[in-house]
Amino acid sequence: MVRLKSRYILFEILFPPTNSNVEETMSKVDLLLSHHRASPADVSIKSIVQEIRRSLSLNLGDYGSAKCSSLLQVKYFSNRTSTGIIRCHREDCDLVIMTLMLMSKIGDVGELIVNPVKVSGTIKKIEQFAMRRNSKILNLIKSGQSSRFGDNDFAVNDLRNIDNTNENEIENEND
Amino acid sequence: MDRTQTFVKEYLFTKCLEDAEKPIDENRFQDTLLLLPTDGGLTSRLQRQRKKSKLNLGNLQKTSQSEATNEEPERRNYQRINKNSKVALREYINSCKKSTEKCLKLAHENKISEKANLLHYIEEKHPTIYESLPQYDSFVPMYKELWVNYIRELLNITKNLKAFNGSSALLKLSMADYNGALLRVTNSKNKTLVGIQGIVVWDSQKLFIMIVKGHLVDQIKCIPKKGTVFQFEIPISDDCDSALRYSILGDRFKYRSVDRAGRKFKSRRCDDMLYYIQN
Amino acid sequence: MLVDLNVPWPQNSYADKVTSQAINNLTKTLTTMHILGYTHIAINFTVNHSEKFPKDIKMLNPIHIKERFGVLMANTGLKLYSRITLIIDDPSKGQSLSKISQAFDIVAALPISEKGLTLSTTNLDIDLLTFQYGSRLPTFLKHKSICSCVNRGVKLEIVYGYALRDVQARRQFVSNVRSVIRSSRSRGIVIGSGATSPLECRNILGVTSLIKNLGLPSDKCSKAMGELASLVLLNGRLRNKSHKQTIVAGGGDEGEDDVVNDVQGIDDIQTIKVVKRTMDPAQLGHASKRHKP
Amino acid sequence: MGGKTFKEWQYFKLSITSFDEDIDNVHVIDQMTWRQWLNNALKRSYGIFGEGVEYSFLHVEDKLAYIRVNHADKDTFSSSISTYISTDELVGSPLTVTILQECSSLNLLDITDHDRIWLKRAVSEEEEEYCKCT
Repeated sequence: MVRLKSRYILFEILFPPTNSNVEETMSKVDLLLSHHRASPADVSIKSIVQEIRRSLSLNLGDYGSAKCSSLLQVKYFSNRTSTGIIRCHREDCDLVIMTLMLMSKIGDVGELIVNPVKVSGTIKKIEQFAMRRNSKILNLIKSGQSSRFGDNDFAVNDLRNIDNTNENEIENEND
Repeated sequence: MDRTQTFVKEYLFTKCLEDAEKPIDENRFQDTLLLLPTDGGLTSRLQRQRKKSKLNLGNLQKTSQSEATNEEPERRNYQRINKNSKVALREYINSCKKSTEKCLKLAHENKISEKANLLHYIEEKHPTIYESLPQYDSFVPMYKELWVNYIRELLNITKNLKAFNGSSALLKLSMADYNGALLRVTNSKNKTLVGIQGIVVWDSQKLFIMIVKGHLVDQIKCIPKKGTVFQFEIPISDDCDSALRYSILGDRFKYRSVDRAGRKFKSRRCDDMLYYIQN
Repeated sequence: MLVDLNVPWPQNSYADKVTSQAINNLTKTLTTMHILGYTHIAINFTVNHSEKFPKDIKMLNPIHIKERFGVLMANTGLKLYSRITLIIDDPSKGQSLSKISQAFDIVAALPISEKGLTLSTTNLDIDLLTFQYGSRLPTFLKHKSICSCVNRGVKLEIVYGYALRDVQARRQFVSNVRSVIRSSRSRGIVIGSGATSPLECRNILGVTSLIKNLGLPSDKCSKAMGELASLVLLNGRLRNKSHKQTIVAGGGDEGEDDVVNDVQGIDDIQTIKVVKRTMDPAQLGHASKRHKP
Repeated sequence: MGGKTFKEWQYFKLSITSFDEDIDNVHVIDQMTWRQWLNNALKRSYGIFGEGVEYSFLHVEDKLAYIRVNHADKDTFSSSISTYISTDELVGSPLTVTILQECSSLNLLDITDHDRIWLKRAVSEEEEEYCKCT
């Protein structure tokens, strides 16, 4: 019997510095730090799920929201690193990513971008990827303090990073 | 229907007529292409002739006279000159290739690893091979004195570059003659070509025939223009070491320099040049 | 190589002034774009075709990239290009493109009338055709004009910034994008952000899922942001930096040296690249070992 | 040249009723009401992305309408209109639409003879649009 096929989406909440002004001389690391911040307290699993449902019904109407929210759970969300994992059906993981993208606020926290990073079939792989990615960001921040390094090797969500050929590159980097 | 017409114009008319548009303007060129024997069997006669007599540089004059007599003498146009020189060029390239292969085999047999004593050895033992072996150093002055001065004077490059007008230089360069230029392949669809550098011996419609300075022996290489980018540098003056660097996009360079002068390039979609940006 | 072709320049015409606050906002948007993984960004100056353009070339391009964003480019390794979008309403009044296209890297047309659309799809020498996705399309888009324009090499741009602004614009955006995809038979489609503030930037995964839902097949979606967009850049840069795409100024072996990626190397006014001599005839000429990509 | 013929449009023949004779013949449904009804139907079941579905009216006659929809969205269109009953704010009583016929080419549409004129115009416009580039 074919078991229930589901997809796990790793997403991240970025807080771009809209009010504080960004001088040009900020190095790459400060830019990275300025975007990743711990999310405020009232952004929680409950408020995220509620916001996703609201955005689903607004954008996709009855049929779309019913189809998606049959299996839509935020499995994990940590305020400190403001990353989370959503589980959804294999067919409508595109719809969920689209609603994530179309969301501009969660509850009443306005200034944020919900940024889907990775989609994968099992939660284990997502966790491993999340750990690798965080460790990569940490090394960059540590090494970044001193030297200036290649331009887009640090951009953690760039195209190369998404396809899995890059995974082993990160892997052998860490072991 | 119009695809075939541009193909015919591009490959047929540019070869045998000064002005490729002429037949089309006088609409002598019907839509339905009647496949008649084009030149009254000349190529087939040529084929037979090649098999009969071994043609080399020496007796080229003799055969052209004999041919001219039994044909109508007034065929002065491009076609007649073109036929002989094409044969001669092909002979030259093949002989160079054969001789470099023989040299490499000889070098391999007697385990010579130095270029100097290989040449020395060949000179004594096999004068015939040595005679048809291409020498890179004989071409260097062609590049150093001839081509660089020609280009520098063409673009009137002076010491200070302030008055130098870039876009007119590009225009002139697209019409310049590249025989004798030092070109290096920087990017290409066929990745094995990248890095080859040589002096252009003959710039034909679809390829650059270059002589490349080899480790053991110099080689004649025919680098296809399609899908390759060549780079060349024009030193501002002999002593100072700064130079202007330009690159040639081979795909758009498929016409011989004499044709390029008049030809106006219409702007085309550059989807086929994606290899140029993606390394 | 992730390309975003549309980050709007805060100025609407040559007359109005550019406040430093707006420049700061633009810098913030560019940094957010960089964090999300974009490597090549074109700053888009939208102006009316029938407006009076300043006479000399230097005044034509108000986005002085080197002075304003030089440090940013050095720090983050972003590659910035200048782009002009001409709003074409009544084709009779606009003037010739040749002078304008010398000052900018990419030239785009934004027709807002039937006549404007026919003009820009037939004989304008542009790289990009874009529309106002927030409001109604000028006319019902026909295959004939759109497909002929795509065959000519002009790409169609979808700006997803309109979808994020408000519900009414999103509704218009959806129907406009659907008709654009239908009429171009999902060929030659490029996606730009049009992000006026850092909040409107999205990463490639989000954008591809949005456009996939609107009907574009998924392989074309991923190509739209990477491959086709870089072709638009190449086409635009070749128009200025080369003579009819035959001889190009600049060039070199490493990855950064072709005409698109070499942003600083090629001097803009004189279109030449002065470089230390590397090629001398005495060098050996065999192919270099292929370094692993 | 394209292998499978590229079907561009899907044609629907719809009829609107309120299952109540006297209300039916009192009200004349014009194109504006049709458009309003269809928009609500799409909005209710498919939200904003549903409303974006591109459709245009070939011909509207009181209770009958011929509609042309983009081929890719024909399923969403048919599923949304067949599951929607409008509230009574439009005409004073709930209205439902039944799909009389759905086909992918114009000439299959069964039409009464006096519809010839607009059909011929639609066919000619279709030919001219479709023949050029595949």
